[in-house]
Order: sequence, then C-alpha cells, then structure tokens
Amino acid sequence: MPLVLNEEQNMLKDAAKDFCTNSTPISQLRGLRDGASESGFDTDTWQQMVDLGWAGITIPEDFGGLGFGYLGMGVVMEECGRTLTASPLLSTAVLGAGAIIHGGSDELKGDLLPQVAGGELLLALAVEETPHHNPYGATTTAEKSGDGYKVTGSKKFVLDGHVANKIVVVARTSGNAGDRDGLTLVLVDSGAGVNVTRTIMADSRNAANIEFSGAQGVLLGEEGKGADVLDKVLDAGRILLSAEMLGGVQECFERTIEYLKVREQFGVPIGSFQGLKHRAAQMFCEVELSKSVVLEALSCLDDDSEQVGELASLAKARLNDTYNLVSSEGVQMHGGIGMTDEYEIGFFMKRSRVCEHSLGNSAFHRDRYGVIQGY
Amino acid sequence: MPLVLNEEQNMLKDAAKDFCTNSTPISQLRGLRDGASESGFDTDTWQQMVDLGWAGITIPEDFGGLGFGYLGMGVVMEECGRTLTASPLLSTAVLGAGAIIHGGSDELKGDLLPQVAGGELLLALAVEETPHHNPYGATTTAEKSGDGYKVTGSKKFVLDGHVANKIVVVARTSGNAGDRDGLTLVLVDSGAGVNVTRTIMADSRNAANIEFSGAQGVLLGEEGKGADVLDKVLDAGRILLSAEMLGGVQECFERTIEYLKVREQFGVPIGSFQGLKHRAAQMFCEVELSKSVVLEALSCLDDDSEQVGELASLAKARLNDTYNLVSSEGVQMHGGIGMTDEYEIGFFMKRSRVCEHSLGNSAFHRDRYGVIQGY
Amino acid sequence: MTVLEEFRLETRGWLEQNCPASMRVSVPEDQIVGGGKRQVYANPDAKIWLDNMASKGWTAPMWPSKYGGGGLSKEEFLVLQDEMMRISARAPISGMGFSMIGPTLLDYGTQEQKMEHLPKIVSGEIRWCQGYSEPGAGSDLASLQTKCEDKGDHYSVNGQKVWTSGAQYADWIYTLVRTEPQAPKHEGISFVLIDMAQPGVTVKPILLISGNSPFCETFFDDATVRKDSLVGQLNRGWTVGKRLLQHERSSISGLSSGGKKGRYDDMGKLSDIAVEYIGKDSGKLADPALRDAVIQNELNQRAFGLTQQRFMAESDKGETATFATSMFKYYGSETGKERLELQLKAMGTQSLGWEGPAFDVKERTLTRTWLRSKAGSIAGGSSEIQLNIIAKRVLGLPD
Amino acid sequence: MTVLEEFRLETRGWLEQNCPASMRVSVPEDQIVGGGKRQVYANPDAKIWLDNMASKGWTAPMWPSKYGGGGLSKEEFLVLQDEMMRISARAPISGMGFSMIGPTLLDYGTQEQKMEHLPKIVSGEIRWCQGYSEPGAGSDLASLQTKCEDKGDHYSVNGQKVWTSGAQYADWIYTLVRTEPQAPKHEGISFVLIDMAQPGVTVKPILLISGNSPFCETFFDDATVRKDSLVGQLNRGWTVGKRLLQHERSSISGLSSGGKKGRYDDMGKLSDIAVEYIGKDSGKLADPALRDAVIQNELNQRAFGLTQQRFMAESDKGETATFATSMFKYYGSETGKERLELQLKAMGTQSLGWEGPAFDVKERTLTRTWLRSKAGSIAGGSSEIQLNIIAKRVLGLPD
Repeated sequence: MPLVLNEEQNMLKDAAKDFCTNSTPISQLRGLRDGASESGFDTDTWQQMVDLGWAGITIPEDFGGLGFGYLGMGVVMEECGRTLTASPLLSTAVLGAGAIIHGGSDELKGDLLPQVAGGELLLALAVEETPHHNPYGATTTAEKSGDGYKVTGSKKFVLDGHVANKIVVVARTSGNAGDRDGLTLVLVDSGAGVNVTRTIMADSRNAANIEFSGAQGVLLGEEGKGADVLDKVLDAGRILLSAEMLGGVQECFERTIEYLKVREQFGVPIGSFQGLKHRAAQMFCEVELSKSVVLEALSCLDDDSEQVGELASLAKARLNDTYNLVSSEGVQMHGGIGMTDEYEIGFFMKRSRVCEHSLGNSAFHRDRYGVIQGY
Repeated sequence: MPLVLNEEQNMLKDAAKDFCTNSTPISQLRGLRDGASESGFDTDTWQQMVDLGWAGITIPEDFGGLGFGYLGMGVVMEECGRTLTASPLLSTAVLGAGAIIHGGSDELKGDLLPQVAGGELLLALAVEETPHHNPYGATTTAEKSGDGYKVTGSKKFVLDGHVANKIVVVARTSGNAGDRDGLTLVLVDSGAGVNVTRTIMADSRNAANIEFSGAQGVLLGEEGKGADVLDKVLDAGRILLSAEMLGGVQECFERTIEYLKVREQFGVPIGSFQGLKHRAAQMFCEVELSKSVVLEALSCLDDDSEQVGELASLAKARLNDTYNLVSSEGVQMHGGIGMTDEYEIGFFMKRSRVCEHSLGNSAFHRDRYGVIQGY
Repeated sequence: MTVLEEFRLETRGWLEQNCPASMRVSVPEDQIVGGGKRQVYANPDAKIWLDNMASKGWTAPMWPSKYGGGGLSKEEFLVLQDEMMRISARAPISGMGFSMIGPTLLDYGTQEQKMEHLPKIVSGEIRWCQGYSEPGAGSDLASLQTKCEDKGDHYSVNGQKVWTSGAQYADWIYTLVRTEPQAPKHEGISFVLIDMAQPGVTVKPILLISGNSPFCETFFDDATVRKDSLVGQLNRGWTVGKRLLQHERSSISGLSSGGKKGRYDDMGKLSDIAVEYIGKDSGKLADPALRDAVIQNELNQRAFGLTQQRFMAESDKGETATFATSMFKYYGSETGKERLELQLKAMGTQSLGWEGPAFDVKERTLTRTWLRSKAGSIAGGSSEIQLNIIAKRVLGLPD
Repeated sequence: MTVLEEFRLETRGWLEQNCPASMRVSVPEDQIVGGGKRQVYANPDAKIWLDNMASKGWTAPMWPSKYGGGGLSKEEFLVLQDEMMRISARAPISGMGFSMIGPTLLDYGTQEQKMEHLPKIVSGEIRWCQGYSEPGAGSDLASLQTKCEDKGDHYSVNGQKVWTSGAQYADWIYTLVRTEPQAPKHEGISFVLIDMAQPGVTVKPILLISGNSPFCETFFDDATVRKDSLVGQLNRGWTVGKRLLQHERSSISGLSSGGKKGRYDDMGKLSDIAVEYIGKDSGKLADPALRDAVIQNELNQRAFGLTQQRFMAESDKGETATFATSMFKYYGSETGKERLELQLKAMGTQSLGWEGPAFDVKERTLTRTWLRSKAGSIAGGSSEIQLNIIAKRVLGLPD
C-alpha cells in the first residue's frame, strides 16, 4: 500500500485529465441527454478512449491489455468522474472483463479480452433484481442446456445493459434467494431470449432492465460457486466506482469553493461568512479522507490483498456519503442558480445519488464491514 | 392537548422557579457532592418541597395529595431541572407513588399515599438488571410466601434506592427474561433480605445497586400482569424525567447564549461569529421542539390518552438527544473554562448523560416508537 | 347546542351538497387550481367546486366578507377545515393571492386597493405572482435594482426580476422596486402592483434541475404602473415586503397545514413507503439503520407539527410570531429535504428514474419532488438567512 | 541482507536484551513516565528501560546524535517502531520535551540552546511544560499580556499563564511573552525558556470536570530569564510559537501514532466493548442503530489513519504540511469525542460511574476519559480555530 502514485500512474492521470477536460466536458453529457441519444454515450469518444488503451488497462498484456493494474484504472475513472464522462468503462472494462478474467477459461479469455481491449466488445453485469443492491439475491435461474446454460428471469438496473453485446448474468442453479451458494455466472449474447428496456435515470447515464427467457450462454467459473468470482468482480466495481465518485466529489467541491470566492452578497464574497467557511472546511476533511481510502482500496486490489472486501466497503460507504454531502452543499451554496438546469452543479447531485445506489448504498456497506469485522 | 399552561399551572411554575432559584441552586448539588452526603440530597430542602405540596401533586386529593395532575408535576420538574435539584421527587412521587396508584389496593393506597404526600415515606422502583433499560428483562424472581411474595435477585441503577423505605421490585413469576407476561410487581420494605449499595454517579445524583435475598413484600397489581402497571409507571417516569431534562436544556442553552454575548475574543463578542450563531440558532429550534413534545406528553398523561406510550418515547428520545447536544455545545462554546469544575456548565453535561441512560436511551425509544407505529 | 356546533352542522350539510364527489380525493399535482385568466380546468367539477366555495367566500374563509371573504372567526375556520378534512375535500384553489398579497393588502392596502383586488382573488378571477428577487441579489434582497420612475400620471418600471414563481400563469405581479436610487439600501424601495397584461412585461420560464419550470424571469421594459397601485408609502416598501416574506416563509415551511400533516406526506407516509420497497423482518423495517433514520425523521416531523400547533395556541390572533416563521421555514424545509433523501434511500434505484415505463408515476414524481425540495432551503430566504434572523432577533446575538 | 534488514536484526536483539519484561505490557495511565526531577518510578523497571533507551538516544530516535538523539533515518525509525510494537514495548518516556520544544529548538534554537537542553530531554532529566494561553485569551492567543522586560543582564517576566499542562511536574517552561507592548498584536511577542525552580514562578493546579488536574495556572512574579534563553529573534516569537502549535496539534490529534491505532484504542476497540456490554444477535451487535454508528466511527477512524499515513508518505521529510495539522487536529479530536460518546451509549449506566465498587477500573477510567476528551476540541486551538485555518490557508476563502 504505497498511498502515493508512481510516475507511470501520474502520467496516465495527466493524460486522462487532458482528455476529459477537452473531449468529454459536462456539456457532452448534456448534449447526449437533450439529444435523447440511444446509446447514452458518444461512440467516437469511446473509440478514442479505446485508442488511449483505457479499455484494457486492467487486462493482462498477454490478452491484449496494458496490464497497468487498478491504480491505473482508478486515476482514469477519477478524471472521468470530474467531467461526468459517459462511457462503458465500468460496465465493460471493469465488471464484464473482470468476470471473464476471474471466471473464464483460457480459451474464452484469449477470444474475448482482446476484443474488450480493442473496443469491439461491450459487456454488462446483470446482478440486481430489486431496487437495492443484493449480490446473492438472484432468483433468475440457469439450467444446463447442451454445452452451456439457459437463463430465465428478470434483472434490473443493469449498467450499460442496453448496449452490451454480451451480458454476464448472475443466476441460480440451486438454493434460495439470499444464499451465497448456488449462484452461477453465465455469459449470454444479447440476442435471442434477451429483452432489453433502457431505463432513463436522473443522471442521464445508462442502465437497463432485462428479461431473460431461456437465453443461451456459457459458464464463467464453477457452477454453484459463482459468488467466488462475483465477489471479486463486485469489489473491483465498487472500488473503481468509488474512484469515479472521488473525481466528482473533488470537482464539485472545487467549483463550490470557487463560487464562494466570487459570488457577492451584502457587498462581500459569501465565502467570507464563517457559517459557510466552517462547512467548507469540514467538507475538505471528508474529501481528503476520501482520497486516502480510494487510494488504499485500489492498492489492495492490485495486491490482491485479503482486505479488498473491507476496503471496498470502506471506500464505497465513504464515497457515497461524501458525494451526497458535497453535491447537496454544492447546490445549497450556489443558491438559486444551483437549482437551474443551465448551471452544471446540479448534474453532480444527480450523479451522486445514482452512484450511491449502484453496487451498494452505505447501509449495505457498513453492515458488510461490520460482518467482516465479526460484529 | 391544550399545548398551553392554564393559570394554576403557571402559578405553580412561578413558585417552583422561585424556590429552586433561591433554595436549590447548583451550588447545593456541589455541596452535597463535596461533602460526600450519604443521602445525596438535602433533607431539609426535601421537607420544604413536601410542605409546598410537591410530593403529592399527582396523588388524588382523596389520598392526601393535591390532585394537580402531571402537567403540574411537569412544571415543577422542569424548574428542578434548571437548577439540577437533587430530590426524591421522581423516584418517590412519580415512580413509586405511580406503582401504588395503579397497582395498589384501596387499603394500601389509603395507607401509603398520604405518607408519600406527607414526605414520611420514600419509595424507589427497581427495574434494571443490566446497564441498559430493559423493562421486561427481569430475571429476579418472586415466589408466593404467606400473604405476599419473597423476592430474590439483583437490581442495578435503582434511583434513590439507597434512601427508599420501600421498594417496588419488578420480579418474574413465570416466563423468561424479555417476556412481557409473567412479570409481577412486589412492594418490599428496605430491610431484611435487602442489601443496598449506593452507586456514586458522574452527575452526583443518587442510585443504588440492590441485592434481594428472599425479601418479603406485598403484591401490586396482578401476579404475572405486572407489565400493565409497569408500563404506565415507566411512561409517566419517562415523561416527567423529560420535563426535568427540558429544564436543564433551557438553563444550559440560556447560559451558553449569555456567554456568547459577553465573552470576547479577537476584540469582539464570540456570539458575533456566524459559525457559532448558526449552531446556536439550530439549537434554539431543537429546544423549541422539545418544549412542545414535553407539553403534549404531559397533557396525554393527564388525559390518560392511548397515545401516552408513543408520546413518552417521542419526548424521551428527543430530550435525550437535545440535552446531549445542548450540554456538549455548552461546554465547547464556553471553551477552556467550560472544562473546569469551578464553572457550572459541566454539571449539565454530566446530568444529561445520566438522564439519557435512565428509563431508556434514544435507540430504545426510537425502536419502541417504530414498533408502536407498526414498522 | 352552541353556536359553533350549529355552524358545524350547517357547514357539514352545505359541503355534502356542494362538494362534487370527484373533489373528495386528493388532487394530482397537475390539477391544482391556481385561478386566473389562463386557468384550464381538466375536470369541470373543479370549476363548480371553486365557484361554490367562492360564493360563500370560503376560498378565503377568514377574510372580511365585505371583500368577498368568508368572514369566519378562527374557531369557525377550524370547524370548516375539520369538516372539509372529514370528507377529504380538496382545497378549491390556492396560490400567492391567498397566502401572500391578500394578507398583505389586508394589513397595508388602502380601502380602494382592497375593494379592487381581494374579491377577484376570492373568486379565482385573478392570479398573482411575486417579483422580489433579482439576478445577482439572491439572499441580499434589498440590493435590488429594478427602477421605478414617476412619470407624472403613472410610474414606469424598468428592470428584471427572477424566481417569479408561476409568472407564466399570473395576471398581476406584486413587486419591490427602487424609487429612490440615492437612498440607503433599505430605504428608497417601494411596493407596487403591476398588471401583467401589457407589452412592457415579458415572462421567460427557467428550466430547473427537476425538469420543471415553476419559476420565471420577468422583464419590465417601460412597464406602466397606476399611481394608486403603490402599497404603503413611497420609499417605505421594505416594511411591506418584509411582512409579506413572513407569509411566504410560513407557506414554504408547510406551516399552513398547522402541523397536522407532515410535508410531502401527500406521497404517502415515509415509513409506509419504506416498508413497501424494503419489506419487514420480524415485524420491523428490514434495513435497521434506515429504520432508525426514518423513525427519527417521523419523530422530528411530529415534534415540528406539535410546535406549530403550540405557537398557534399561544397566539390569540391565530398568527405566528415573526421569529417563529424563521424557525418554521428553516426546520420545515430541512426536515422536508431529509425526508425525501430518506425516501430515496428507501426506494433505491426506483427513486432515481427520470422517464419511461420502468418507473411508475409515484416514482417519477418522487425524483422530481426530491430535486425541487432543494429549493426549500434557498427560496424565500435561505436556511442561512433564517438562522441569521433567529440568532439576531430571537437570541439577541451581536452583529 | 540490506542495511535496513541488518538494522532490524540488531534492534530486535538489543530490545530483547534491554527491554524488561514488565515494560512489555501497555502502560496504566498513572504510570506513564514524563521524566523530570519530580518523576517517581512506581515500577523500578521503568527507570531501567528509560536509561537503556536513552543510552541509545532512542527516546528521541530521529534527533541528531550530537544532541543525544538516536540519529536514525525515517526508515530506521519505522523499523524501531515496528520492533517495539512486535514485543508490545511501551514508550519509555513521553511529553512536551519530545513532541514540542525539542523539535522547535531543532528548527529555531541556537547551537548552545540545543546543546544545553536537548540531551536533558533525551535522558529524561528535565521535563518541560508550555506557557501559551492566558486567562481571557483563549483562542485569541496573540492577545497575550504576560510582560517580559529587559533588565540589562537578564529579562524579568510578570503575568499569568493558564492551561499550563503538567506544570506541577515540570522543571522548565517555554512560553510566549510580550516584549514590545506598543507593537501590533502579532508583533512584539517573544519566545522564552524559563527555569521554574525559582521563587518568581508559582504553579496552581486547576480542577477539571473530569476530576483530574492535568492543567495548572502558572504565575510569574519578577521571574528571571537568562538573556540566552530567547528562542528566535526578539519580538518575532509568534513565528516560533505558531510552528510549535503544529507539533501540538499533531499530538492532540493522535497523529503521532501515524494512524496505525485509533485514538483511545488503549481502552480496547469500540466494537469489542459494545459487544461485551450489549451482546450479539445473529452474529451482529444486538443494538442495530448503535451498531451502524459504531461501524461508522470505526470506518472514519480507519480513513483518518490512512490519511495520516498518506500525508507521511507524500512528504519526503516525514513531516506533515501545515494545513494538514489543522485537519488532523480537528478531525482527530472530533472523531475521538464521538468514539467516547458511542462508548457511553454502549456501556449504558456502567459508563457513568464516578467512584466506588459498583464500577471497575475500566469503567471509571472511561467516565473521566470521556469528560477529558471534551478538551480535545478546545485546547491547542479549538475546532473552530482549526476550521478557520483550513478555510483561509487551504481553501483560500476570503476574510
């Protein structure tokens, strides 16, 4: 756990900052929203991200990736979070690719991972069936069928499910909803037996509800032991999403501080009012603590440490709460114009809440942390 | 639920304010503490309170009391709370007398209640067996023996248990710890088979741990149905303790506001700093809301309303939290001198926490409120 | 039978006959009647109900009957409220005419102004909006720049207002303007009434983060104001304007309900919604940390409601003390915001839908109500301003 | 084997031989060694352990060896820490000599001052205390009034200091005094070292709400100060004093542990204590609302510890940036206070005992630690002051 970036990671971060600032400012997201874009992200932009190697940052070099690790992916996600960049990076390069890396046969990896790194393949992970994160809650079934499995059931809030070419489905081959045992991961093509409805969310980003009616797919990992792969994939997802959120937190906070300096009321900058100063300073502390937990969690991922689970929960719970706080205070401190759609600060508040409910809210992660700690 | 006091109650309040200000200022409590008083309260003062009729405020006129009701007792408790008056009012006139009023035979009432009103008899209610309020948790047993019952077991944190002449013991005649059924209230004399150890608490007030080894007593209410009486007595106790706490809250808050006006730092009164102003204004709101819930809860008691239970929990939970907040902020805003024993503000902080853990902390009462509301 | 009991029986009978059945269910947000010349009645019963109530003056029950009001005493008003609640009758009309400018004219208006404007509010003929804030002014209301010049037989107004709520539907606007540019900030301001049906007034809706446009920018370009449309004295409009703000704060805090109902409880009780979306475990809401927070919020709402009732009971005239409005505005909007944040947590991803079939009406409404609630602690004097007022006016803390 | 690995082996061996067995358990509060001429050793091993460590200079491992210190590099220091932790060796000595005046003399002292004072700190011969605050000054430290006059061959000091922590045990006091009464507040202050063993210095302990007297009032009545006991320039003591405050803030925040251990964790982990007093239900702490709060506090402590480690890692010299000390002081003391409040909730009425047999040592210690913790956000610059510093220095918000 170095808790500082190395030079390579710093260079990646600088490059990501440049790209996001210039190519994916928030106005891009606004444009996608107002133009009712069907994919919800800009495909040219995605191709550029692929060309920069981002889709393969965590994919081993043997399979066509950069092998830069999670700290590398983290700095990119963080910069994307600053500009609310819409892209399939989390769904495809973290969640989907992760399931294949941890659960796929060498043949499957050799076949699919280069396609992910090359931007030809979009993936999604279908886990939720209720409005709350519940990794072991699957009632969707998988039945053996030929070489593979047939999947039946319905999934909610599948990130980028509406554009994915292949979907990793968390299904059940035995046991009951809530059991960790009996889960099986099946990789299905988005085609026959897969009915996708995009859900238009408040943050103008992308998810889908998906009905599977006997869709055919292949096994990832072992039958009934899907949770072993799933936990790893979800923890990586939680930590990388936390990294994205950290970017949003910082950008939103910095914009708010800047506004406090320039906005005048009663003849003075509102940042001179101690009531606001103290709240700003308190937020500063929360932001600094957030940076530390994300960095440590990313390091643990790279080290494949036993502490990944607790660090994922530490990071996600903290980033949920900090993003919620900083974005709410951002709107409040901007006053009336913070309430207008024209001004961008509100976009962070919308994104913060969708992130909060993706891959586990704070109650979920605090409970999980307590369980890991044995109380 | 009138939510305003009538003239009689206002007069009682004024008289109580006079008495407490003049006869029981905080310096009295300090004196009791430093003199290591054995009873923990001043017996002359208690006699004066009795002479004012306070011991019999809620006792019906037929039994020698004033029959002024709970709103009347509430205003007295509130004024006692302002000066942290140490007296057996809650233990004897509310909890003990309440158990006799709701559970005693007419003969017992006729015998004992006039003695309570006359200040000759001190009572206590022995309910807790752990450090947490748990009204149905009794494992202390009561066994039929002659006309009465023999009680065996140990009780903790019995308010004024070290001075009580008679003790209402919550014992079990059937069932298991936690069961509402099977509880039986037994009134025992503090004598043979009763071993009392006074507990010196941080607030310099009075409680005791008591061992009962076959102590003989008489039944209050029905065998096995003690919880019906107990609930009423505890709710009255919670609400009246909330009234005392409301007095402490107001006094502590007002002293703090006064200090903010006179204490200068950086050449100006510290009350001119917006950071402190906003916190003071937020506390003001909590104090105002606290007044309302106590008033409403007292009214419900007088009306014997079905809502007594939920109002007791509303009041106790809110006063716990508000007293905690206002006394902590009181110390913080007083700065260094707030930390000294010489200054009185710290007495409120100590009292607040002991009150908080008497008759149910906030977690207990929020949980109870939720249960009453059905979720 | 007391007079009040008699009044109750009469009222009950009258309501039974005059309140259409379709008006006895709670009103969908898009069918709330605000009156005015542009009002469209999706349900014709709404117009009948309004006319019936207006004929008794019961759209403004406590206003004097000579101005078209109901002329009821406070006690009678409470009976009317009770009886309406009994049959779940919806409010026939609401808006700033009733909550803001009406009460202000009753306090400060001339006899002629009252006679001209109040009956048209009561009947629903004229709808009002408010022109206070200006771009760049925000909480510092008194720094307003909109100019009002004396042109002999009339005034002429030039400038821009912002956050003019419902201006796109309103017929008249009451507004604060600067009549004496050289005077200190709080002096030289006047309170004038402006007919919006003139070329000098232009209205442009503002799109909010909630996707709605309840507010507008309103531009005055040589807008004409009659000389007799000045309320209170020339250059002393700040006094009138401040009084009106108290009415606004009461209304934003949900004070008008007298604490009988929690804010946002139209969407259902928070705890019921939480149970619906999360379920129970051994009889308790299955997420214990959220449960504690939900109970806390419901306890706070209840304490808040009791406090509103207490202040009403303490006041003879049924009015609320100045400082209390700041407390209610502050606490009501903050508790309301918290309630919606908890509702988001309870409903999870279903609480964040924007449009489309994956979310039902209740869910989509919540998303937007949540976003809109953030204005509660900004508009009408921010939470920070209310805390300043409490610290200064109530607690007497020094500047 | 690398040099560092070699150092580790040597250190391990040396500790094995030189750390008495009774020094390998955590230290009861009343046996913490502070050194100085009044030090009494309840356990003679404590004196042996101190002398052994002092002989290596390891009571101040990173101070230069010419001043008696250990002369270790940061890496070696971390190894020493590790190895001490491995055998649970307690710190041989602690106090303001090590955490405050020592580092300050290293930064600002003359060669002679370093040679005179540092070795006596290292050996434990001399104990120091701090004279900063004055009655009435509080957070406005620079308004201090204690007068220091030039008497030709010496200075003479008159005035009163308050909150002089441990003054009743100290031999020397470092203090801020006013040497130029006419100058603006922050100028005209000097930093001087005063020998307390003289008639002009009187110490009076202050009884606190916790029942302890860790602080004193210290009176100077024509106290004599040697001319060469001025640290830094005359009238420029504010600079020295501010730098020292950062050391103080680090220490109050628990920063010195480098985030490896939560504050107050000497009394046991909060969650363990909660389980002990409340029990479990289905494997989880039985009070679910408290459980959530306990987890939250432990998460915050962990994030705080990681942040301390991050700042140490980011800094080359192993020192903490100025602004970071304010953050750590603020967050550390607030999180620490919250931890103790939660411990009260967990332990219920057993957490509020004052004395007598009904409460065990751990319980009675908690009551007083809880009360004492309230000073964490007051002493050494209140939480409000730290927030001001962050707002101004880090965020650049205007005055």
